[in-house]
Amino acid sequence: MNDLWIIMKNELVVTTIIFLLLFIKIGKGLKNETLLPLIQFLLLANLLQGFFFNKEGLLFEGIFYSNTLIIVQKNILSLGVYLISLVCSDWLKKSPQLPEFFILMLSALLGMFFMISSGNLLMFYLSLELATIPVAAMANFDLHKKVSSEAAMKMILSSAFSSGILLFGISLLYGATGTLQFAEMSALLDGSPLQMLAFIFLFTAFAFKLSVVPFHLWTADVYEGSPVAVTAFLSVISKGAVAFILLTVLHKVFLPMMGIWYNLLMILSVITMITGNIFALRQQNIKRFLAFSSIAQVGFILVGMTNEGQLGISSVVYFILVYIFSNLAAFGVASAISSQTGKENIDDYKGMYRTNPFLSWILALALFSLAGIPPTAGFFGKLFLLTAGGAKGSFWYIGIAALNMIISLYYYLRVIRSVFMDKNDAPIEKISVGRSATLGLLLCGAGILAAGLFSWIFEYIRGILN
Amino acid sequence: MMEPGLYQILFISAALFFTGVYGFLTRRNLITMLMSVELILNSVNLNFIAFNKYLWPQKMDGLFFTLFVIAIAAAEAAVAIAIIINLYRSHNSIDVENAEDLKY
Amino acid sequence: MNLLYLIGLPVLTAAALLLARSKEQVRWISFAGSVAQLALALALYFAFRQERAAGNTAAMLFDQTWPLFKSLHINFHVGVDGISVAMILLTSFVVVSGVLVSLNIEKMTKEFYFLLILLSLGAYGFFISLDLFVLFFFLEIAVIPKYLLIGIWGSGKKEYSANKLALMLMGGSALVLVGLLGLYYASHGGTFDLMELSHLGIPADTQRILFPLLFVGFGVFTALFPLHTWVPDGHSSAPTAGSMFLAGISMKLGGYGCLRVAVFLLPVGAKEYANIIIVLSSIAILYGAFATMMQKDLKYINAYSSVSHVGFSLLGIGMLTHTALTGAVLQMVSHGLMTALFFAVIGMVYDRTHTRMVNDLGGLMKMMPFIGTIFFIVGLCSLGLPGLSGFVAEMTVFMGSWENADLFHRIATITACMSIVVTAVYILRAVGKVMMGPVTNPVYLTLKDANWNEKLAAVILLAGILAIGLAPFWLNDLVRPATETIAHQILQVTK
Amino acid sequence: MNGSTIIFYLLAALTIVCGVLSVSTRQIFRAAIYLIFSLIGIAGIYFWLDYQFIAAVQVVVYVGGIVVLIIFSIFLTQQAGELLPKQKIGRKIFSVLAVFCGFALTMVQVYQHAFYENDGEAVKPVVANIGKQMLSTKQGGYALPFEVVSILLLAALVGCIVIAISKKEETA
Amino acid sequence: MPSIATIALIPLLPFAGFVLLGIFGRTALKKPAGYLGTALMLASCILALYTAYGYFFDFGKIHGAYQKLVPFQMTWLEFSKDVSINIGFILDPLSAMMLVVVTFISLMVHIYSLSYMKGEERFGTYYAFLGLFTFSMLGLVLSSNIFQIYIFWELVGVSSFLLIGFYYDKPSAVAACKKAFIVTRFADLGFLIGILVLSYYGGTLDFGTLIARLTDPSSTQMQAAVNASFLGASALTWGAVLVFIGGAGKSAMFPLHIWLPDAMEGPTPVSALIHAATMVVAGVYLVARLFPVFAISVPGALHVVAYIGVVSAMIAAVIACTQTDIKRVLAYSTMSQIGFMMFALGVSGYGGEAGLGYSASLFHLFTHAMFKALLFLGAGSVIHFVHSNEMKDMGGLRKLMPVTHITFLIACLAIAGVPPFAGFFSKEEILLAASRGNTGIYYMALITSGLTAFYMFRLYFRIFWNKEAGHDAHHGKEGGFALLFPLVLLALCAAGAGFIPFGEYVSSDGTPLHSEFDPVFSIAPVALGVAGILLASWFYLRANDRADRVAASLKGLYTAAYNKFYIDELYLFITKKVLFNLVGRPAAWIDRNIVDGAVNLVGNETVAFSKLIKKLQSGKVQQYAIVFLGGVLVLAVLFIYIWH
Repeated sequence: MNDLWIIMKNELVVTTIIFLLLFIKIGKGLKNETLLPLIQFLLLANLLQGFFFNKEGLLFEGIFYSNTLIIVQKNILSLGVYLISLVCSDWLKKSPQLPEFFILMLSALLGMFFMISSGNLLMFYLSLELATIPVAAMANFDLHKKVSSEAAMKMILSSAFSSGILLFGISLLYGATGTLQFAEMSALLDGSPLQMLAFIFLFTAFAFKLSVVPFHLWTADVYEGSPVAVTAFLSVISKGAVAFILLTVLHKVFLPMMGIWYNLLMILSVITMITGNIFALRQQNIKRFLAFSSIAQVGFILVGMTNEGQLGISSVVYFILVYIFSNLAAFGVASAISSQTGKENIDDYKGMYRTNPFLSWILALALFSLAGIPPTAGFFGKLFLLTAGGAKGSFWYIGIAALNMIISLYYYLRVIRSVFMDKNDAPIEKISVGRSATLGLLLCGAGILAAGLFSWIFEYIRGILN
Repeated sequence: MMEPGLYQILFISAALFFTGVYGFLTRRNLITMLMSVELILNSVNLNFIAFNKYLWPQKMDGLFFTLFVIAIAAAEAAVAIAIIINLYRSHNSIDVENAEDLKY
Repeated sequence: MNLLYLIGLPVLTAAALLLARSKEQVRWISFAGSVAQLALALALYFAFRQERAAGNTAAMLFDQTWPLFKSLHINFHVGVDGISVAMILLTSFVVVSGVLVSLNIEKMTKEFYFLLILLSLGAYGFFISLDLFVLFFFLEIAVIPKYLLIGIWGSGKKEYSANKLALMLMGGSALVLVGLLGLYYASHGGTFDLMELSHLGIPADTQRILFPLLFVGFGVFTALFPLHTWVPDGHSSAPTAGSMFLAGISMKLGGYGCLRVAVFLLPVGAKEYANIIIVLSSIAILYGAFATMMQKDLKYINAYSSVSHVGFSLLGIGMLTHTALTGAVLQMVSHGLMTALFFAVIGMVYDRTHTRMVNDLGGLMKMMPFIGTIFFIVGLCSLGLPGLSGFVAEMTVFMGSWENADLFHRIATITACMSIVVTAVYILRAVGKVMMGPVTNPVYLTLKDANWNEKLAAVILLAGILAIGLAPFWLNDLVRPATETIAHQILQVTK
Repeated sequence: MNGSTIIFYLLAALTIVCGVLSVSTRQIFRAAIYLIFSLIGIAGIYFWLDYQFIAAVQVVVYVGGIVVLIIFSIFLTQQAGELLPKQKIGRKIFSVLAVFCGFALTMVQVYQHAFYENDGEAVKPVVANIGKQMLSTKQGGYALPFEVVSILLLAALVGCIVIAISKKEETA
Repeated sequence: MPSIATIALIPLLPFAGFVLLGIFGRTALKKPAGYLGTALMLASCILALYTAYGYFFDFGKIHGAYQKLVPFQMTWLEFSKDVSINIGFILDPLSAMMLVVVTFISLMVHIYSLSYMKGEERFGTYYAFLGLFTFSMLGLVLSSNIFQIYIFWELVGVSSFLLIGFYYDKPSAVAACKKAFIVTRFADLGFLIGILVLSYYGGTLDFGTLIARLTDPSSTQMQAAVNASFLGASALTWGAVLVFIGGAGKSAMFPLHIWLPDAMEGPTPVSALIHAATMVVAGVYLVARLFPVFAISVPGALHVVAYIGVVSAMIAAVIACTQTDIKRVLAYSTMSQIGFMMFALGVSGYGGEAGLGYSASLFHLFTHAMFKALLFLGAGSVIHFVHSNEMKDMGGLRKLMPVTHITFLIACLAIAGVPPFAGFFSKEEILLAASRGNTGIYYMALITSGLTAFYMFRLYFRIFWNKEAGHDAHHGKEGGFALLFPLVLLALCAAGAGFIPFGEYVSSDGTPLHSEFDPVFSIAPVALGVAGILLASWFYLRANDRADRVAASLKGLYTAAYNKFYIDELYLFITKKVLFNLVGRPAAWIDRNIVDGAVNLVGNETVAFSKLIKKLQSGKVQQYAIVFLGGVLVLAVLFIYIWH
């Protein structure tokens, strides 16, 4: 029973922080200027504790389990949340409900932690909802903006619909196997049509969360309407978490049905990459643009997931780490600009390099990483994903993926071109980036470079699996 | 007329499920869409209970699942309604087609 | 000789650039860095010769390996043979002169030099890496600096050109990537190591699939017809140093890749697709030359002529004989030096007259004898005059091509030979219009000849051209053993 | 055909018919009422299945909680007596088609599936058993999910408060 | 035997001049450029004479025959074990003779230019170019390797380009130098392919080995070369003909001669050096160098040489009769004389008496160099004096320029074949060889030699007689010592060179050939020559309209000849209309619109497609749900029923 405290340490810490914030809210209203650093400190503490005193183990008879890989995944998510609190600090400072915002965000994070650790469909479902419903509320945090509530509405309704289908799938699966435990279920899967139907119903919930085409349609609208911090959270943390659990589900639970999900992932990844890219081509709003780009990135993640071996898992986990750095850097820049000037259009960025070289370089670095250009880590990430995806020797498949990299490069370069090359008589004025936002952006930039060039990071992730 | 059993209940629940889906797809009022979602969730609950009763009675997995789904449905409905009301304030309407600023 | 210096030096230079405070500092740091590169490359050359003279006949010298991604069997494996050394020498020459001619850049000086140095880093890394993963890494590193150089400091429809260049090159590297992954899996053992892969004997069917991917992928970089269209636009829009790097270094990455990766590792594929390569490159040679004849912009002239000239090295590769392969490498080196010098001179002319239109220019020899002379010499090199590097390379290609005795190869060779006449036509047309004849614009009468930095840049490149042209044996001796290894691979397949 | 069967089919009919009416009527209050009846029908089925506790929860939470919440929100947002707007006919056709296909597909799969026949000893779904297991951390215990749900409810509460209540700060 | 350094210095001294003057000729060495260049040339000439003397009279002859000596050879570029470009020196009668000719004429031109080019802005550069040319030419004649010849061949071409285009601000000069380079380049293409063919079958690029292998019917190489055939001719024939095409280009043989008249745009001393005495005979030299292969293995190719030679000689002579620019007349005359040399080679056999044509050809080369250089330098002197190239601006200059007049007359007599001047002997031998080899060619040659006398004296009379000199001409002065000294020296040579027993030294197989003088045979050519002179004097000694009347009566022929038989126009048509408009323009167009267009199309279509499908993202959450549901169902059906 003593193990409980250690094995569930991450969750307990997050819960503690949630309650701490609750008390702060209920008690004296602290000003944002003092509160935000405090929260950032707490998040940093949360991140750091994840590196120490970890223990693998099962709790509650397998409902909850933890191992080194899961701890790494949780740390990646904690890192992401910490970075969000830094890079979006300009927006957060202005938010009138700062503690509530973080209560919700941490609840969602907690949900993700539980989700990654869940060993049971019930637990999985509950934590999925815990990771979703607060985010929907957060999407509405730009209370004075019409689009914000529209985004929240779209999100809550879509996810309700999606979880309805998920539940239906779970119920069928329950009927067909009689268990909700992952560990027991795997042996009971025989690939009968009903199970397949159930699996597809179940899978669509993951697909919905990950914004896999054709279940992606909510993504862009929600990203565009939500506050930047929420968009960042949605596009990075929640995607990462779902990708992690999907890895587990596919590679552990549904391994007997691999023949099916291999093809499924292959088809969906191709459609996803192409659709995401083609839509991203014509976007003007930077958040919407990043939404579609992240859809395309998900296509790549799926490519890596098709590999059922260790390479598949490690490349996906590694890519998500890289993706967190890259996407958060991009969102950080977008947040800094939109919170100070309200401009979110790519055309507004024209000539920005003259006035804001720092932001421009960070943005460039981020976009290059997203495009998979060396020496950024995105290059390595993409390459490992493709390496994993090509393991079955299907050249056309990685060929399509590689060609999609070109399309994506086209639109990433469009932004770069606006920032660096286009002339503009009235570029965005000099933006004073706050200290913590600068720190966040620098951390992201360093991460983008270091995660690739320091090969031991990938090796470490890979090493866990042995 | 057949003796009621698992398949009958599954039929009911599936029918209810797709009725809810139909409502979700066609209702333009956000609150009625929410009501459709409730139908969907209830059909799932029915499924769980039926499976628990007829196939796997040794444990109460289905029953508990149902309980938790009901709890979550409540939470989801609460947040959804809050969002809808907020939307109503800014749009003066809860017609889903009036909230389509975000597109393409 | 530690090959890591070649990577470390540009990195250090770039880091120093980041710390630089003024434009002057930036210029001197880059200049010093590039001179150091040159010195290093020369040191490498002599060390290499010494090692060979001492009887070391290993295929790759100075090779070193560090594990990079151990679980994927990816190592940081570097080493050089004669071809790499030649390419490294070429790169260092072009870098020094590129830095020199752009000393007058005022716009975003620091960024400009940073990108130049980054580009050189990519090139050095590419030429020394023996692990395909690392090779690919460096190949792609070199793309974005080109994009930015053209897009920011370019002229004309620069955004369009920059985009086109970046996308086509990335398209090429996407193909390369697929090919590399194919090799990785074809090798079962899962290795990216070039030398290991070369011993594996990849099944013929796999080679048939992979060869076109790799060859076309690298071919895009080196303007393989009909995927060359980024060349004219990219070159013409780029700033002077950008064009020099693009044509002098970047296009060589592709040729080197074709040879070192595609042909060396996939000899069966090379054998089977050789005729297609020959047809394409013959077309490129002649068609590029004819297209050049009609160009009015000096940069377009040189860009199209590059298409034609690079065709020679692809032709050499397609011919697959030892001599032809040697010729291909020589042509790469020669073309790199020559075309860089050509662009440098065009840049000098443009800086003064603010036009590159052949018809607007005239009689410049009178005001700028130095520039005129260099222009003329490089033109002569381009049309293959003995004593200059172009001749040596082209003749080697021709001789090598002629070793294939059947009619098809003969016709291709003769087609290629025919370009020496067409080349003469367009080069003399350009020289005649621009440098000779009456002065067309009285404004030109006040123009000044080259500055010291421009002169020095030109002289450095010219020295390279003459060193090869007058005494080709040193380069030939350097390259031949290396190409022999490749030719040997092909020969084995034939047996 | 015995009484139990008749009751079952009556309940089934009530559930489905009210469900269908709930999604098709153009008067929003009636829709809510039909929903209540449909939910009650489901509660009846639970009862019929001997799952009294669940039936009770269903009535209390749904009929007493969620639907009331819905009705309140209708009050808040709806101009009285207005008919609901009509949906475009194309959308309706598509929806019917999709829904019918989905239903058919599901039912075909369900009927074709040979469900595992289990005759192990059943656990009685009585309140005592449920309560014990709910808070147990042992085999089959649901203490952890319970906690998760409680956090979820807390978060939902916080979210609701922020979104729905903080009108004042917005105008300020 | 002289040391290697001695031989090496012969070409390297002019090269040193080129390098020094090329770099410093504008600045530090501008003033003394001429003296420096001349001094180096003088040294080179002395060394050449020393070497040639040594070769002919000391070490060259072994066992009664002159040997091919290769005192020095180094590998320059290795293609394979056997095939490599070697840079080396070959010493045989041919190269020794050429060394003398080249250095001597070049020295004369150097000296002449000291005065002629005085005051030029690019005086230093001029001497640099002269040095480069001389170096290239010497390198060419010393080549021991067929590829080495090609190398220097090209260098000769480019230095010719530089010298023709020396007045680069004159558009006509620019056009001329381009034309010269491109036309010869075109011919060089043939040469190059010829080299490829010969080296492929010969398995070597070395002259000695190559000739040995390709003249020995039992060698495997020879058999392979004879057996491989293409379009009905053996590979060896093709190789020989292609090589000859290269020679024909440089030597301005019909139809590749069009560059030569235009090349007169260069400074006149340059014309004397390049376009009269040295470069233009490179083609003859080339054929002579490979003569054993031609004569023994591919007589067919030798016939081609003969006919091309004689046709060129005749056409050029006809055209020369109508030109009014004195340098152009000389240019066509040069072409005609080289035609003589060519067909002399063409009718020759290998070895012994049969090789008479070979010796005659080279003898003519030798004498022609003297008198043609003299003619050009004389013409330069005249042009210097009247500042015009046109005959109409001249006349009656004999008293004003006595030295020029006399020397010019000697040269004219020599070229007209009047005994005892040099041209008589060499031409006599050629005609003799032709009469033995091919009577058709002999008669054509006979007529041509008559024409030669006619147009040369037409030129002579119109310059120095015809009418009285204009008034402004009286103020001019004939050039100084530097200008006249070469004239006198060359005139002496032109008068006396014919007495050299040339065949003793230079013959096809190295063994001395004793040529006997046959006065009977000489009657016909001499008579024809005298007739030509008389005819010319009848037309042109005094100003009259006889020539115009005759021209009018032969209108068609005259106009055609005056317009050089429209060959230039034909070339213009082929290049402008066919190459530029039908090949170049379409190629450029295709590249911009089709190849590049395809690339752009891909990009544009992607963007357009992106616009097209934007409706999918409609912003309607219910539509999203329909798509969602549709996706689920499609996937389910796909995986349950289709893709188990």
